[in-house]
Amino acid sequence: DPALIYDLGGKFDKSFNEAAFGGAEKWAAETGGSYKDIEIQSEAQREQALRRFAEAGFNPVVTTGFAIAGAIDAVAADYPDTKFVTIDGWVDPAKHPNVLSILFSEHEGSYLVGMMAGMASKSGTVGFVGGMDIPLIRKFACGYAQGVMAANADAKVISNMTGTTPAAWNDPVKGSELARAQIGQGADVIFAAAGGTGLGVLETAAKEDILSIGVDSNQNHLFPGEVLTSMLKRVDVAVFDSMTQGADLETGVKVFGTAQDGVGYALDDNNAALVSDEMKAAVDAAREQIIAGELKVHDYSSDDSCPVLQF
Amino acid sequence: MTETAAIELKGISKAFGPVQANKDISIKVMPGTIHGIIGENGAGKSTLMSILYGFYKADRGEIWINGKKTEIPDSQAAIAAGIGMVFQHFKLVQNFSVLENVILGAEDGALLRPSLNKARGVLKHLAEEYELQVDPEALIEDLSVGHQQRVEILKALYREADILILDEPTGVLTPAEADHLFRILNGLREEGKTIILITHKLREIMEITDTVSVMRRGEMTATVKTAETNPEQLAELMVGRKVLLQVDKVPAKPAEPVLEVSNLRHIDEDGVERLKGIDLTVRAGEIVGIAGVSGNGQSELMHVLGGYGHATGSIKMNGQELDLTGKHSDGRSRRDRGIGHVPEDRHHEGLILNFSAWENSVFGYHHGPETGSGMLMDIKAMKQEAQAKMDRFDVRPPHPWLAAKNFSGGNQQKIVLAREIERNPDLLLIGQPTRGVDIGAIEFIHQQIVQLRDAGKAILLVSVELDEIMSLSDRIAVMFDGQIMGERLPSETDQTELGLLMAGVTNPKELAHG
Amino acid sequence: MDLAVIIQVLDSSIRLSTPLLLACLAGLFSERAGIFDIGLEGKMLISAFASAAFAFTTGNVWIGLMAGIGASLALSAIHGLASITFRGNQLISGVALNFLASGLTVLIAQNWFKQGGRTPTIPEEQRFQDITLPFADALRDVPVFGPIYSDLISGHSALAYIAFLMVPLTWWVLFRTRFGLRLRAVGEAPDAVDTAGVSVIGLRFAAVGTCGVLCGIAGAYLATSLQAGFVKEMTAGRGYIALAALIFAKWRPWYALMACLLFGFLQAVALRFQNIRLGDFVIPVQLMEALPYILTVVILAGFVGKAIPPRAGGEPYVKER
Amino acid sequence: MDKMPAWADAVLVPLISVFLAAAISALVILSIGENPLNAFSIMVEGALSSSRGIGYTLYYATNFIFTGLAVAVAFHARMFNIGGEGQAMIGGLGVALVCLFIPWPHWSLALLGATVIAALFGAAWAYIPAFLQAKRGSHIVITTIMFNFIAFSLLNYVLVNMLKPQGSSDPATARFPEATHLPTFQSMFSTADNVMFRNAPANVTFFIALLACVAVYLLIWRTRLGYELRSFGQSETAAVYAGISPVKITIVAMLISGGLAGLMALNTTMGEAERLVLNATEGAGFIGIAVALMGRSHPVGILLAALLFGFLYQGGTELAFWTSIPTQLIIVIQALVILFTGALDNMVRMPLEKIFLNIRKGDA
Ligand SMILES: Nc1ncnc2c1ncn2[C@@H]1O[C@H](COP(=O)(O)OP(=O)(O)OP(=O)(O)O)[C@@H](O)[C@H]1O
Ligand SMILES: Nc1ncnc2c1ncn2[C@@H]1O[C@H](COP(=O)(O)OP(=O)(O)OP(=O)(O)O)[C@@H](O)[C@H]1O
Ligand SMILES: [Mg+2]
Ligand SMILES: [Mg+2]
Repeated sequence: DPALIYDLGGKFDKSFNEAAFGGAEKWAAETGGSYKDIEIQSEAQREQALRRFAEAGFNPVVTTGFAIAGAIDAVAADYPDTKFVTIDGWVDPAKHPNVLSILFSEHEGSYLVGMMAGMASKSGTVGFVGGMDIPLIRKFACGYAQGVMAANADAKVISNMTGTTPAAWNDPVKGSELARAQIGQGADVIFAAAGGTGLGVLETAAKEDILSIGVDSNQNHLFPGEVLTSMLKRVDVAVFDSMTQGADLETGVKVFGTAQDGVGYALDDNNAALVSDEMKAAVDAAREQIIAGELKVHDYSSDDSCPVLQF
Repeated sequence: MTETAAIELKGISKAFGPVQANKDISIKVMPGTIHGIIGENGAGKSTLMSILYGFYKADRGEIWINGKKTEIPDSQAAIAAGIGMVFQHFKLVQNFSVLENVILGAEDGALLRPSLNKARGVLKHLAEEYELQVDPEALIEDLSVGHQQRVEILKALYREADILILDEPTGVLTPAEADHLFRILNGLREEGKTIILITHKLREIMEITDTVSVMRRGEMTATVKTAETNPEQLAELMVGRKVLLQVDKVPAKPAEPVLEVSNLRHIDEDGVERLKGIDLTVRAGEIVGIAGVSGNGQSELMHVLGGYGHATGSIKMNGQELDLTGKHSDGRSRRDRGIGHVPEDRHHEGLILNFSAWENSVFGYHHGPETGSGMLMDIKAMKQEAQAKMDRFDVRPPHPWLAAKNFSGGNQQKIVLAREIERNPDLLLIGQPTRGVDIGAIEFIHQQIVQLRDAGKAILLVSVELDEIMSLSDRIAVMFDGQIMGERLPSETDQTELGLLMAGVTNPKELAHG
Repeated sequence: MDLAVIIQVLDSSIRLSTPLLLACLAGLFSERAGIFDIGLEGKMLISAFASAAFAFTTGNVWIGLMAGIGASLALSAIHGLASITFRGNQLISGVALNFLASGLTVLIAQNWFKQGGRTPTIPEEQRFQDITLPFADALRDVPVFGPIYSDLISGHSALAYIAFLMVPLTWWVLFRTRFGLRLRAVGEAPDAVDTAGVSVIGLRFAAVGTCGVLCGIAGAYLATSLQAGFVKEMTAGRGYIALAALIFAKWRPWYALMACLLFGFLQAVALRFQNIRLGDFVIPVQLMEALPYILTVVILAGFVGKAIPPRAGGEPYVKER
Repeated sequence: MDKMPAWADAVLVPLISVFLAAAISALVILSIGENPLNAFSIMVEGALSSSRGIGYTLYYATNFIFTGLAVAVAFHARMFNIGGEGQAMIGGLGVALVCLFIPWPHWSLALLGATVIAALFGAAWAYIPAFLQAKRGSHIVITTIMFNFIAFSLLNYVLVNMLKPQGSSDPATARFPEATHLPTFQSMFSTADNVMFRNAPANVTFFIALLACVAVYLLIWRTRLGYELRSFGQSETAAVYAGISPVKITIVAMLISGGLAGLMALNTTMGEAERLVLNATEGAGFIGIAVALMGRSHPVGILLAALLFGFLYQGGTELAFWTSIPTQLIIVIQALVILFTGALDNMVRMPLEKIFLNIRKGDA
């Protein structure tokens, strides 16, 4: 059986980990199989959980979050027969042939929703609310800003982080205030990449009648007709695929980019009215260009800097 | 006599865990009288009164008020039965006004204003009737102890108490304040109120009570009419042996000066000048007593000498200047220079109540040889040393491991005294050595002080007890408003003259003439 | 900086201050009576959950509020039992209750709603609505006063107005009523209260209960007024900040208002003015994030003298000789 | 003269309290439809029955010993140091700097250096609140709370903008060099044919924690400084009378407290993660408060309380592995244990005292 280890945010963070859970549930429902999962509570538990599951014979052991990569690096060699999957983390494939690293091109997905934000904005000012200030979130912000600029070169992007403690992922009240502050500065579309804090952003945007953009999972349904779109990060697909392949999992490094449909934007009944044909056409064109390699979106984590945004 | 007693206690017993504080106590107090209770520290006086006031519940026994059996499960019931109590440690809210303290628990209605207005009127009336003047708007923490006590009495009277219990009311009062209190008590007696007075001072018993009961080790050993007894007999009943009520000492042989203070000035935290140029000398082999109404700078003088309080001027110890403001103006440096200090307030300064006796017996000297010379303190030696000191000073119970808070006031005082005297200081500062201490212990403490003097040491004594000053001192300095008003020899002065000096009158004769 | 921005920041300050203020006043009642309470956080949290859960399931936000208050009161009762009845350590009890709330909320939420320790989103009409004060729209165009009245003072939820009205009310109760006199007395000198024939235990339970009610309102404000439901740990340390504000305010109602507004203002400023550019140098977001805390320390060190807590605070009442 | 024999107070009361907490926990477990006995046996088995489980239990306990001692030392001087979390965090920063930038020849030297720096960094972080309390009367509870937040921001800045290896999205330092890796229990206690403590994170830091217990014991009860510290904690006026400087004692007590909190980083950062991560303290600073209070601020009590919490942490993890009991249940159990042993202990003690008194009366 496969096993799934969630990152510190917990199984139901309404975005990243929850998407993983969704993928696993889907797998279980479709195959009738069963899997084991656990939510990490502390740093030391990462390695413990990996070992426990490997020893108990679970295969593959799928993990979410970049933070566990270090533990996999330490553990993988001890269990050569077990396949480990790290979603968002990177483990050297030369060193550990039994590890699959799945990386998402969040910057590309963010670029796409950034374009939509740029086009949807009437004021020419759009916002970004991040959770805790970590490089991953900066990657989101940077891709988003590039997308906005692509749609409207004169646009202004206001980027804010909620805080520096883990509480920044779970403070919707602050999310609300940040949204209001950005609205006050003219923003009329706000992208929230901030876990539970993002709910506050979406809520306030809905209340103040401006548009918001969800993250990771499709969050369009949370405030129907008020959420412009969601930046999809198909963690669920990654988990589903890994579990489906089972013990025969192909290892190495896999990039879930635009081409693989690993990242994208959400379109459904809830936001159909908000997305104009023109917008859709433009975004889809950009998507094609990215896939074709004609358009390169700068990745913050490649050099820890962003050409269009300063942190 | 067939008159019904105001209070009658029948067979009251009370134990605190294994300690039997009251054993089968019976007592009768007639209305309109003052009944004294005396007894050694820990005899059970306060416990008995607390039971009467519903603060504690007796294990056994009955309480009869005005001929009716009365259950007193809590203070509310006691108040309802017309009982008021002035505790030894006042039960006042320090940062409340007098009025607020008086109405607390006796408010009329949910809003304060009407109660306060009513109380203001009643207090005015009571003040006139019983000489109980206090500023109703003043905060308790700004009042002198004497005035705080008046507030306690006012509280009881405001609740229309007919029976008033006072537990060691004069322990912290100046003589003038004590006199005033007795005038108040007399006034109350004339009004027909019944008063129970607990005290360690036989003079007070003789002066004001109608009847007196003696307690010993939880039992009531005797009840006599005051008119039919005398101090010596009471003392013997109390302690169980003959007690010397007069200090027994030979004339002093003062030698070279040990302490020389000149032009000493001290300004406190609030910016008030508390010492206004003190000049004072204490020689080896003499006891200098400082008399004065408390609050006139005696405490501050002791603090500055003892090393906590910055000052200007000069203090010389054995001819050498002491540091008054710098690094070496702390208690530790003073001790290093041979100054021992029995502070006025043993509970807050002299002892750490939660520390064991052996830990307390090195307090302040913990850097000294008593604690050994190694990195770690030598606990075994400290315990042995403490045991020896406790034996020599007859501390009861003689258990070094017992926490200081578990000793009675007199024995706590002995622990402090033992610590400071056994250090063999050149100069001993000693404040209120017998406050709240029973006569058996007073006798012992006085003996120790005199012995130290006879060993050629200098002693500076501060006490609000004029009797104590008069009988112990070889020379008396009177302080008033931060200054020394004058020095007298005990043989050449009397309480009246000292009293006038304490009131700031430098030349009594002048007063007499004009 | 124009008036609109100032008003936005102040408006934000008010919203951020409100839960702090409620919790701070809650703590004030408790600590004035001599019961220290570091469990403000937990009480707010459990109330946030209970109010959201009940507002969602019943569709009535007032029932939600009552449920929140009830849950908070339940924790108060445990705190009272531990620290008043059984004379336990008040700090430990508070710490334990914070843990308890943190665990229980998610556990129950998961059990009831199966949404991962969250409550479902409460629809707009089942939440506390922002109240538009009379003439708010008419007066908006009056210079200066207009925006202040219609954008700053108007447009908050009933609970926010309750919070601010609690300040004079608290002052009045504490300093003008019998209950207040006794409550303050029991925090300063419980023996004086006891010997005056008033029950120390009863008074302290009343104070702890009041604390529970106010924390309950604070939690409900977070989950059913500011937000549209409960998210785990959504109080995000506000209980501790409220505690700091209480000490800052030296346990006085009007100072508490000032302290909470200050904290709220500092947070609002930090949120509003991120990424400030000084020439080439961008002030790091981390510095802005820490700014409210740094300023608090500076103010504390520079301007606020020694804060003296109620004298009997933190100590269980044991009859003494 | 006491109402109850000392052993009853020291052993019986906590035991019954823990039992009560367990009973209520069992009810909670029942109410979410699981078997409490089964849960309990999983916890015991996972935390205590194998050397590996014990290794984890001891690892967590190590953290709690340090933070518990930190809180206790301040407590003895009547100060409430809520800042253990921040002090440990800054201590971790010190450890990281030392491990990353000094080429240590051997782990023992690295450990020595890291110990000194961790303590110094932790102490330094406690210094400002201490100084402000001593000199300006700023309440230490507020300032230490504030310093926790500030520490988080500082650490975040340093990790994200300075120490993070380029290209890594993890706000953490690079892995420390091999020479700084501490011996784990596995490497210390395994023999050729018998592997003990396999892969458990418990490491040599545990012994430093034990040493710290002894050192704190000696400090508090045997040294003159400890004597002064306790005196000051009991009565400031008395301390001044005895020539003890309040300013000095306040600052020294907080420095020691902060230093102890800082030492916690040795275990998590150098011993376990072998790099500095953002969330290395994981609330152990706050658990330390509970541990110190439950342990009555005595090193032996703290050791026992820390072991109990280590057991709860590890047992709780095992529970999460093998049942579908949500991890939050563990938090609830912890809360109940703290509540019953720490705050409701008189509920047990009062009736016990009565019983003992009656037995004695019967004897007499
Ligand atoms: N609350 C208490 N708990 C335990 N023991 C107590 C308590 N109160 C009094 N005792 C003990 O009961 C005995 C009688 O104490 P009590 O205070 O009644 O004496 P007292 O006669 O008032 O002494 P003093 O003259 O010093 O005021 C003493 O041994 C005392 O230690
Ligand atoms: N801080 C103090 N320092 C010195 N004497 C004090 C102090 N407070 C009170 N006293 C006096 O000391 C006397 C002894 O009381 P203390 O409380 O020290 O011990 P106790 O006699 O055992 O107490 P209790 O009578 O309450 O049992 C009292 O008469 C009181 O007036
Ligand atoms: Mg007494
Ligand atoms: Mg006494």
